[in-house]
Amino acid sequence: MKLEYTAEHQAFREEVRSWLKANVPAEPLKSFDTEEGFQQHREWEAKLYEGRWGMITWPEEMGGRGADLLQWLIFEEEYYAASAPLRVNQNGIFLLGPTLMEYGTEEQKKRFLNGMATGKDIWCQGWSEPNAGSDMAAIRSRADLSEDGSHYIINGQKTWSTRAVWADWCFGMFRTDPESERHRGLTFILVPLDSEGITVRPIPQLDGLPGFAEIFFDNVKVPVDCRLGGEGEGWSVAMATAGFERGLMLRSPARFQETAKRLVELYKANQETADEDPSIREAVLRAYMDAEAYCLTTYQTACRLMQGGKIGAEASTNKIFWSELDQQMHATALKILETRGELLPESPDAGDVGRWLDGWLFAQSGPIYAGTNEIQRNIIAERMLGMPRK
Amino acid sequence: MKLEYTAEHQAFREEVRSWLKANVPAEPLKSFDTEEGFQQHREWEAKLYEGRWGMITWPEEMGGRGADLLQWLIFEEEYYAASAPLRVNQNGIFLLGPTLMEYGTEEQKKRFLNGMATGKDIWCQGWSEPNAGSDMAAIRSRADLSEDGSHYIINGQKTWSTRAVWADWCFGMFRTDPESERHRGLTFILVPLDSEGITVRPIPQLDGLPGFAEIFFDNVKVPVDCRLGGEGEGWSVAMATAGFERGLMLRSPARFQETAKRLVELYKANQETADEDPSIREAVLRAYMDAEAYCLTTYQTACRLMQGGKIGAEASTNKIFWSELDQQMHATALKILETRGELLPESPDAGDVGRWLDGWLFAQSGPIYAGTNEIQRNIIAERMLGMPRK
Amino acid sequence: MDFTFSEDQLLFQESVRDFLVNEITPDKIRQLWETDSGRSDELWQQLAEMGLTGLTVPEDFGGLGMNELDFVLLAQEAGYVALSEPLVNSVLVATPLLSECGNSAIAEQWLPKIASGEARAVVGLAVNKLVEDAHCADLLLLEKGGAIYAVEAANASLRANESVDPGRKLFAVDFDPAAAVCLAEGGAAQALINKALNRGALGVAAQSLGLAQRMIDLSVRYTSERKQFGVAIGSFQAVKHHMANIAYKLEYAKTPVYRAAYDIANDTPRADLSVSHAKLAACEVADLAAKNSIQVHGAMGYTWEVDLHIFMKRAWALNSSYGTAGFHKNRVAAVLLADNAALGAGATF
Amino acid sequence: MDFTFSEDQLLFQESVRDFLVNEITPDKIRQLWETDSGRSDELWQQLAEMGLTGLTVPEDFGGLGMNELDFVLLAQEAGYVALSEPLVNSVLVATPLLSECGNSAIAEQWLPKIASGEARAVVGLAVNKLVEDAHCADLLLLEKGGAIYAVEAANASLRANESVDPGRKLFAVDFDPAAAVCLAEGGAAQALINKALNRGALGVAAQSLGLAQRMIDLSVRYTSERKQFGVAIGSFQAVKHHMANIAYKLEYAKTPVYRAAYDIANDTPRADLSVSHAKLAACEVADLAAKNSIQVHGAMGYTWEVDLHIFMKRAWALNSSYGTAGFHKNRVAAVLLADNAALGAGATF
Repeated sequence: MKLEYTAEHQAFREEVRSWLKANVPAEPLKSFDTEEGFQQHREWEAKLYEGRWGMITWPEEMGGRGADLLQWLIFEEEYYAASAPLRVNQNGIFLLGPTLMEYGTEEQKKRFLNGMATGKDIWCQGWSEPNAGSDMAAIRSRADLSEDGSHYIINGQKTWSTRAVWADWCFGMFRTDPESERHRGLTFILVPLDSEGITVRPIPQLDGLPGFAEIFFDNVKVPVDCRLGGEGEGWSVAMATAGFERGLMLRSPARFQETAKRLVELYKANQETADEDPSIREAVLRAYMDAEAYCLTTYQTACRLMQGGKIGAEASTNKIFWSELDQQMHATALKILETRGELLPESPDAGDVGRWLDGWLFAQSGPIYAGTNEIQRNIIAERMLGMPRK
Repeated sequence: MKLEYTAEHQAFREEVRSWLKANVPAEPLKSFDTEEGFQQHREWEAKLYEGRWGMITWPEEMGGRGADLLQWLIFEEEYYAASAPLRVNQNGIFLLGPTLMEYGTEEQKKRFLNGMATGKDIWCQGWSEPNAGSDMAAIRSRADLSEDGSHYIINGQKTWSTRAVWADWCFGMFRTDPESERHRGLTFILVPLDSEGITVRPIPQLDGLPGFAEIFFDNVKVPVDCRLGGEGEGWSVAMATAGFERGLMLRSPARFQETAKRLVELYKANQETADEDPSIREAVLRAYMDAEAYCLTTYQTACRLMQGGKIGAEASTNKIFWSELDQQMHATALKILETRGELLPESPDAGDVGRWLDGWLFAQSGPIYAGTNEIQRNIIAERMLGMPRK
Repeated sequence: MDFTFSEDQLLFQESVRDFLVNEITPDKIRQLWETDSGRSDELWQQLAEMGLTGLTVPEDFGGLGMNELDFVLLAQEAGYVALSEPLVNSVLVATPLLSECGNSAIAEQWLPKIASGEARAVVGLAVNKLVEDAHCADLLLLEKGGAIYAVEAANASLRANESVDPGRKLFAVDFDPAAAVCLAEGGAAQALINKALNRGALGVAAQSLGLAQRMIDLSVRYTSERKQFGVAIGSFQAVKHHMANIAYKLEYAKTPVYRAAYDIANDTPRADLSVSHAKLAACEVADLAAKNSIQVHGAMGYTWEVDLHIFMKRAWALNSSYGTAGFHKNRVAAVLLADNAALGAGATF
Repeated sequence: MDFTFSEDQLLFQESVRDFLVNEITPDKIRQLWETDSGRSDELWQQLAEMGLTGLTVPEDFGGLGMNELDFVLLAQEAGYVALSEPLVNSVLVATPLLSECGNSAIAEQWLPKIASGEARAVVGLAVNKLVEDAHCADLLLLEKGGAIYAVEAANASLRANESVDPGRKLFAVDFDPAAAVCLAEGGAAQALINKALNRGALGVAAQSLGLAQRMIDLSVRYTSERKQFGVAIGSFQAVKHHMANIAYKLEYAKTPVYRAAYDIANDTPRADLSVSHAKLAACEVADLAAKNSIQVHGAMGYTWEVDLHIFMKRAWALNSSYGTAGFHKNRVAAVLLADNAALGAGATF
């Protein structure tokens, strides 16, 4: 065990920091759940790509830096500390990208990875269906191979597709064997969202913005070379993606540590009134420690993976921990803000409310998406502890 | 709504108070989980009976005062405020007593109620069996009617029988129809514990004292006039008992309000160190309010019952509320006591620890016995909220 | 000693509930969100016709002459439908303040109009910083520098703020004391302000009970219908227990709220304590109801389309209104930690 | 940057675990409860032979010359079996204190005997009020009036206290400073005392991790075997979630404990903070493990007969040892609320 950064790490951190200092927009971008903000974020992705900071863990030949997980964590720390924009293409670069590298043909890699990296193609995912939320194996949307074998004809409906409203491509699973059940007979297919027969219906989220959408497929033709992996092998391809999703990449400790830091500052600035409610001080201390613990455990996992270990139940323990932490921190901030906590930040009398309310609304999704925390607890009990399934 | 006591109530309160003041032993009795303490408590029951304070809600002709529920609550308030001894015969007077009055023959009432009231016969219950804890309908102990119909022959085993070690009688359910399943074919029978064939094996509880026991029945002969209600009707008789058990009688708000009061006093006496941990002040405030709320809701229920209402889901909501409150209060007290919290009160350096540790150990049983809190939550969800069973 | 409501009180609750549930549907709420004022004169007139706007107006002024205890169950129903019209604050805060302020001219001028539904009065206390529904008020009763002023709408300048709850309309209000009537100053004002705060907190508490109940009802229905893994998700024990946890805590929040209503109506010495307990307990259960309800709704609960958010946001927004949790905890602590505090068994009533 | 243990450290943990699990069975623990001292010389000798008693004794004095980081996993295993021999405090607190106290005569006299298992040393800090295992110590290192004294057993008078945990032996200790060696006073003593407190707290934290794991293991086994309503109760979602809640929190208590061990071993400036975080997190998860484990054990968990209580009571008893939660929260708060505190992303290491 050695809990110190190497000189190389320090130098890398400096490099990230100075690039971000020079490039992070002074004015925060608009929400990428608005059309204008989406465009702004797409441009930011392009700028990141130019600096080779778009996906540093990708190989150099794909525009990355072949960074290891520790460098990734350092990058993220600097990224969040600099309040750099959120990643509008996170589904592409973090989920589909690594999956493509593992399962894609050479041609597919060439075709898709660059557009993804540059922000030209923004990807959304097509996992859930109206009756297949936590139960992904209940997918019913069909992809039928044409008689000549040249394309699939897709029919059905996907839902909860984040940022699908202005995205360019969708990746997801479709049932290619109509006789099949559960996780057999599913195929992983990449679909251009401007295809004929596609209707995207925005779903307004808690803040009223169309953060996700339903996607309807009505005889949508997709060339067979848009299939990732073999026909009927969608489940194992998807599981690789889900593994990444639930892993550490999307839930950087840095994000929660910066929130904890802002919470401590908010508490200090309002300590006199906040201390009327002893649960606030308690919650602030806990938030700081939990964010630290999340960072420590992530570093431990990263080191373990770098030494050849595999992701185990961390996917589920992490999910519960960060999502509850995030909710808790935002709830505490709103308490500290007292009556101004309910105000939208643009309100003239909102004062120092910052983005806490937005963050609070967003934090509501944490315990729900990517497998509810109830599902995660089942997984921990059954797979990690070996408790009886039925 | 009128939240004031009548002059009559006030007078009654005064009467209780002065009797208790004159009669409650100056020295606390020993634990009734010891043989000596059991005897002391039996004598206390006799003294209560002499003063007609043993079971004030019983009719006057049975040694009670025909008190209504409000008087009962007032009595309990004074009883706990005076730190009067716990009731060693609570299973008899609160559970079996009312059931006997409802289901017993005149002869049975005459035979059993007086001995119960005077403390001559201390009762324990025989509900649970090794494989029928929360699932009472899984009872397997058998009572076979003799050929001449004069007595039952009981075989089997009961467990978790509180205070059975020195008790005189046991009441419980036995399977009289060997072909029957679940809650059919069960019969409610009263069994003298000095019968031949009975073995009582003490079970030491967390504090090491034999607070409950297993009872083994090996061809135990019990006269048929010890049956309460009809043969095979045990379930409905028992349910009446369970209703009382889970009702308000055994869990007086007074008990928790006195604990909350002592907790506030402990906090005040140790405030400087206690305030290092903000969760303590929070917990103390909460304890007081929750104990108040428990009192308020109990008064509301009592008033509703006196106006002809029926006990509904209160049985389950109460159970969860008081048992969690009790645990919480004791946990907080032990935190306030810091390192001396782990000491047995007789220890020379225990200082002001009082009975908090004993209370903490006892509080562990709250969420478990008389139907675990998980079972109670199921009941609330299914019966009160109408959620689907499966 | 009788801790139950009268037949009349329960019947009134029932008829108000029937009216509100039929009129203030989620669809109607969404329609009102789209309007400028977010308020409906027609609805206000209907409430007036039922006697609600004049419930606490003395009979001499055309009201029903009832009290806070008569209204508490109705405030609960207003919470159940997330009513946005300023009824609860009008009945519980503005009307009693007008009645008790000692300025009979103002009272005589406004109370009959309030009872008839012709005029609306709102109260702005410093503790709330902003004033709810100032835009639809004819009369504003405003705390400023420790005094209370009656300000006619024309003399108040409003600056609109937006709440997370689209049904709430909040305004910073400015006025020239010279163009207003000072109703009370000094100790008299402090006493009135404290009463107004208690009544407002009672209103928040009662509405929170209704909100919690509504979220339970929506969630139970949703989870009984929604299937996953081949069964209704409401049959999963984790989902049941999320709901049971709200339900049992709600039972222990109701009685403190009812006691607080009684204590205010009867001006008992324990009213501050009762109100603080009531508000803490009721807001906490509404908070829990929001948390657990969105969780059992899954992704649906995170949308604008499903009705749940109407009630969640109201619960969140009301939480700090009329005194934060910290404020009320402090009031409870002051009583508990006082020398010779009357605590323990027998000290409740 | 490497946040993993070495092969050697993991192998040592494994062999110690095997030994402890085989030797310190619940039956053995119950036997020891019945003895006067509650301690076993034979067991101590076995621990010595494995090198454990001398683990932190410098090699020059016959020890292994290892540090707190080498020991933390072993302390966790000691917690797993609820070891009552004073190993953890000897290795983590007494030995380093002797090594660092600056009195080489005392160190030379005692350290070899500690390494060989011939002698036992215990430490009594004011924060703990009572001294653990004073009855089986040959040497007592005692804080008194801000100074630290080395007291031979013959010069100490003991008054026994009883803990809820029959495996813990606690004593009020009196001694005449004139018949003792003063090891340090003033600032030097304060520094030693703070280090001893940190090391003791680390020991408590590490043991708490082991205790939590043991309670999970016992509960998972019990609920997998025990049937109700025709199925193993471990198949109920409520039971699963009780266990999952311990398990996921345990993962986030381990790394703070390991960091604390590293920070003490490397004497980093953040050691106070790391230790306080570690102890808070680990004690909290052990507390939760006790609460949820007794619940899923049902009435069985409430008995003396089932093994669970051995571990529950140890967890409860250790909770306030080497600084209460309040003490450690205060230390964390002092860092967080300081001007220019280094917080946020990138500030951890």
